[in-house]
Amino acid sequence: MATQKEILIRVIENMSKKLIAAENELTELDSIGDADCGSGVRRGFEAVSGVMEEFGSLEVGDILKKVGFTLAYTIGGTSGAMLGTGFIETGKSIGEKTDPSASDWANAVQSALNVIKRRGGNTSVGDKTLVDSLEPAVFTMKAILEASQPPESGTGEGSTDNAAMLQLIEGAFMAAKEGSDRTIDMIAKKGRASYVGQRSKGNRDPGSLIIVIMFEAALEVLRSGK
Amino acid sequence: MATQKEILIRVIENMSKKLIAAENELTELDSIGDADCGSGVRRGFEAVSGVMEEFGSLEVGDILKKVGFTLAYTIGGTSGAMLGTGFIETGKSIGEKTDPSASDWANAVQSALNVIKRRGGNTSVGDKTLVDSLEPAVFTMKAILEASQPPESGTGEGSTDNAAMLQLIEGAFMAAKEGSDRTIDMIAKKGRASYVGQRSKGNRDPGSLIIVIMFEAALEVLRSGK
Amino acid sequence: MKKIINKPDDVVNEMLKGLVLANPEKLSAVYDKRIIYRKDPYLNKVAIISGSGSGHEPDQAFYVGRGMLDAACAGPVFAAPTLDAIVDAAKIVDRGRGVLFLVKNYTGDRANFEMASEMLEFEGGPNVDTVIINDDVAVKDSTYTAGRRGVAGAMFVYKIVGAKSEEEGVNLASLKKLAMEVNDNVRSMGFALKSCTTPAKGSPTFDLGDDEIEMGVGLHGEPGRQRLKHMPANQIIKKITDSVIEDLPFICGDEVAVMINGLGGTPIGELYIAAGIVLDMLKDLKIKVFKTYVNNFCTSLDMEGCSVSLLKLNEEFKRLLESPADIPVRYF
Amino acid sequence: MKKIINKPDDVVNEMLKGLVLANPEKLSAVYDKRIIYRKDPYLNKVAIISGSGSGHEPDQAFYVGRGMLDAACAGPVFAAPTLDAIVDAAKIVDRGRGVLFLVKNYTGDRANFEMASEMLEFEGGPNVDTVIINDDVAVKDSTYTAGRRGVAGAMFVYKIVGAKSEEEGVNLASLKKLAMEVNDNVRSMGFALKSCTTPAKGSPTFDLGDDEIEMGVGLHGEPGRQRLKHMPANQIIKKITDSVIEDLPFICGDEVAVMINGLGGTPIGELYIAAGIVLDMLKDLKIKVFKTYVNNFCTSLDMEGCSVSLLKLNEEFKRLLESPADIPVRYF
Ligand SMILES: Nc1ncnc2c1ncn2[C@@H]1O[C@H](COP(=O)(O)OP(=O)(O)O)[C@@H](O)[C@H]1O
Ligand SMILES: Nc1ncnc2c1ncn2[C@@H]1O[C@H](COP(=O)(O)OP(=O)(O)O)[C@@H](O)[C@H]1O
Ligand SMILES: [Mg+2]
Ligand SMILES: [Mg+2]
Ligand SMILES: [Mg+2]
Ligand SMILES: [Mg+2]
Repeated sequence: MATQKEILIRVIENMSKKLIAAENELTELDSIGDADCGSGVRRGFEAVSGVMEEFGSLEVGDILKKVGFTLAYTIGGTSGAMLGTGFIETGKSIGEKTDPSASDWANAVQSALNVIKRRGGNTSVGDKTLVDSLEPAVFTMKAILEASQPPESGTGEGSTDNAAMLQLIEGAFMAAKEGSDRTIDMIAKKGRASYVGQRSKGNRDPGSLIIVIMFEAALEVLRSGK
Repeated sequence: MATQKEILIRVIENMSKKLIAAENELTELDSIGDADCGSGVRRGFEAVSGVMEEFGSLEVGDILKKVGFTLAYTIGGTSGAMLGTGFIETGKSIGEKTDPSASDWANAVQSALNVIKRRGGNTSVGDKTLVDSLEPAVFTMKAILEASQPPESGTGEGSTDNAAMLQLIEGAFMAAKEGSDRTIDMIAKKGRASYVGQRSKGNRDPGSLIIVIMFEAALEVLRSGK
Repeated sequence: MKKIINKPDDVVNEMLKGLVLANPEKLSAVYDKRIIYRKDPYLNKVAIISGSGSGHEPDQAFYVGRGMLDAACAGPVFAAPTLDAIVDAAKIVDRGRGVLFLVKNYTGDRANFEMASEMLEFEGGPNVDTVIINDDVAVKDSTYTAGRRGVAGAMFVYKIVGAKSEEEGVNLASLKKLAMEVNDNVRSMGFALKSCTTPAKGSPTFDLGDDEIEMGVGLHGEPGRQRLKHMPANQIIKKITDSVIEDLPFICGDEVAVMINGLGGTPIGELYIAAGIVLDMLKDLKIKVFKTYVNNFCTSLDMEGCSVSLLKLNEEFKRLLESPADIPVRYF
Repeated sequence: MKKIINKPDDVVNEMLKGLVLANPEKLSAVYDKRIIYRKDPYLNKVAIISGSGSGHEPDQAFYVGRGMLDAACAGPVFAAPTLDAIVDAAKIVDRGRGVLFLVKNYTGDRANFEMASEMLEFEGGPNVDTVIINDDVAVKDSTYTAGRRGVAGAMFVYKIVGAKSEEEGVNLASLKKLAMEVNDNVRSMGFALKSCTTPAKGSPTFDLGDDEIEMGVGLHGEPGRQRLKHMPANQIIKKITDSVIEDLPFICGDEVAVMINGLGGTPIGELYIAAGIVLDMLKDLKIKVFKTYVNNFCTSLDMEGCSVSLLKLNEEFKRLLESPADIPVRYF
């Protein structure tokens, strides 16, 4: 069975491929912003692809941080800061763990969410940003974990099997997708799109779509089941 | 019978009306230049119309100079200098004469032509400018005078009858018109149109058309016969 | 799209290279991070850095020089500069007295400068602080939005703070206070006749009809708040100037500096028509004009239109505005 | 057509009014004749006047000030100034030592300045002389044509001659000689990506396809000599710079000043891309660059594109280029 590190690398690979392919769609959605979201994300994940060979010598947490810094160093703009922050915080939270549990992953993504919200100037759900897909994903992951197992307070370690992770990411993906869909009817209150007020309605937030694609990329890898 | 001064005033009136009406045509023809010929000429002859009331107290020569300075003060550009120069020189040549002869008129227009050519940097026939219609007009006037009467050297004064003037201006108009037509196939060698070389071919020179319209305006007044 | 460029991805780097080649004694660059910094030796001053997406030239790389900025972080076109560039720039220009970041209020710029500040704190220095500039009255300030944008009024902040640091050697805290004071006293608003076209997209960011104008447009081709029919200059300029005046508000007896800022594609002759209108309005209101600045100061690529900024003055601002700055953007 | 204007006929007057209002201590105007002149007292110098159609701003009204022009005669948009304006301007600025007219070589400008000179001679003064500037290599010089046009290179003539007159108080004949010497050593060529639109006509003066450029275009929207397919900046700029270099010719060992002049609608960022290309070429040719000037110096309304000018320097030119000029067009 593949190690978590191997799976993570495949997820990052798939994510990069899908996000690079989504360039035009993201740019188009960002045209009520400043139409640079797609090219930034492409630039960022091309750079990630360029540093993948270094992952061999790193563990899970450091791989995530490496991805985060690479994005923060190459994208620029809001998405560079937010995606960079997200991966860096996720990596920090995973820390030295080589085989994090499902609940470690959920906690890690939650701490990423927290820092993203602070970084964005207290972004909330409803502001029409990537938080609208990321926060429901985090809540869903938490809910799934609570429902499926008694709180294992204090232990935290322990290997996590593929099935649990699959269920977790499936839920996150669905929740992110629904959250992203809800951005369509929102009036932007944060980011550039907020300057146009009413006119931001009717357009999906590009950042929220990035989150959807990320969970989708993870899901595809987990489903491929290796 | 109308005095020469009265006729001149009617000619200037008619000329102003016709040239103001030709604004768009002149601008269009100047679009291988800088497309300002029509508006300049309109501005100039509107200003001339505005000073017509002062003509009452002036004699022929001074009326012409007044028209020249008014054009030079309001048109700007090449046409302002050339038309201004033309009227000023014609006026200077007529001088104090209150009833100039046909040959006085021909000499006056010839001296205007000479200064215009110098002012333009030695403009010649064939350069695709107003000289292409003015010079043939002058030559024709000279030829008509030579053919119709023995050279009255030294006398110069003497009243000129309407018929002689009509014949003179008819000839000048025809010659100017033919000269202007010839500019269509010319490659400009002077003025802004010269910068485009070959591309200036196929377009009548706007300045040459101004001269044609001026003689035509005079002819109409003389023909109306009052 | 026709521009004087080679590949769209190389636009910013080639521009910065031209800037350094044209000012070889005064400027240096770290090209791969798009950092431009002063080459002349300076000591014992708090360093000043501004950064944002490129495409606003002369803001901000062309303002690096004695009496203004010590470094600029130029992002990709219209995208905030990256984290590492900000961190490295701070390390390059610090002379031991700390670094002040002057940041126009856009989420991306704020977030990247904030990350850089945290990273520098974590690494143990240099000591940095940030002032967010938000002079654009077109965006209603509110805790529920990203807040007002920073636009051309930022130039007054750079100039005044740059002069203060260069000439009077104050510390980081005082400089920050001064920057905030300038920001508190400056208001701006702009409008567009034509959208800009980014090299990457190659077509206009927003579409304006042949008879439409966009009031309150942002610096990146973000559409503004209101689309109106095109009007004579007198009416447009009065509208935006009224919004600026009412906001602070500027009142009878105030003394101000006026900036008429072209957005990139509008000829300077038209900017002076706008200046005449604004100056007439201020005269009527008995607002005294100390100095009028008319040029392209903070642009949006080839966007057509302009903005009007007013800065309420005190004696210190006046002295610092007038002190010389040696910057690469100049005439003779 | 969308511009920041009111009525097309009022464009020049409103622009000049804005200019004077924005610089009330330094400039005066005779509005009905479109004359802008220095207000500061100056004595014992030969006065310098330039004039041409409007639409080339900052050339020339925005260059009136200490160390450059003493007056400018602004014609209607793209039409040479009128006779009476030139005559009156000469009378206003003369301080008894005569007036030098600096005229870019266009038939209309020459003819009107010539008429004015004759009129002033007839009226008994002031004493005037004229230097015709013709730096545009796009037009082949020949006794059979109107000759080369005067374009952005004229700015070098204004600057050097203005400094000389202001600072060294030479007489009219020496100043004329200096102006001719600068003219003899400067060469320029430009290209357009997009035609300008005059306020009067309201549509582009010439039509360029979406993939076409016009090489050697004139300052008034006169089409150039050659229409080419649009190319990357590297190729276009190399072509025009080669034409400029070959013409004088500029050779290895020469020292030059470089001017990259925007035509009005092109953002300054793109001009620096062009600057980088030119400076690289000069380095390869071992032509030494003393100073590089990058901005909109002599425009054609909202035309997009730029020109490249090179001036071969001597010690006197260098000293005079570097001496300060206090002109209304500026940043801070
Ligand atoms: N305050 C914020 N908090 C979280 N995410 C934000 C915030 N503002 C914007 N975003 C996200 O950033 C995305 C746009 O990224 P990008 O195009 O890089 O931004 P910009 O060009 O405005 O700097 C938006 O779609 C949104 O999801
Ligand atoms: N050198 C010249 N000599 C005589 N007439 C000339 C000369 N150059 C141009 N013209 C005339 O001037 C006319 C254009 O006038 P105008 O549009 O005012 O000129 P511009 O805009 O070039 O100053 C041309 O049609 C031509 O007849
Ligand atoms: Mg964006
Ligand atoms: Mg013309
Ligand atoms: Mg952006
Ligand atoms: Mg003209």
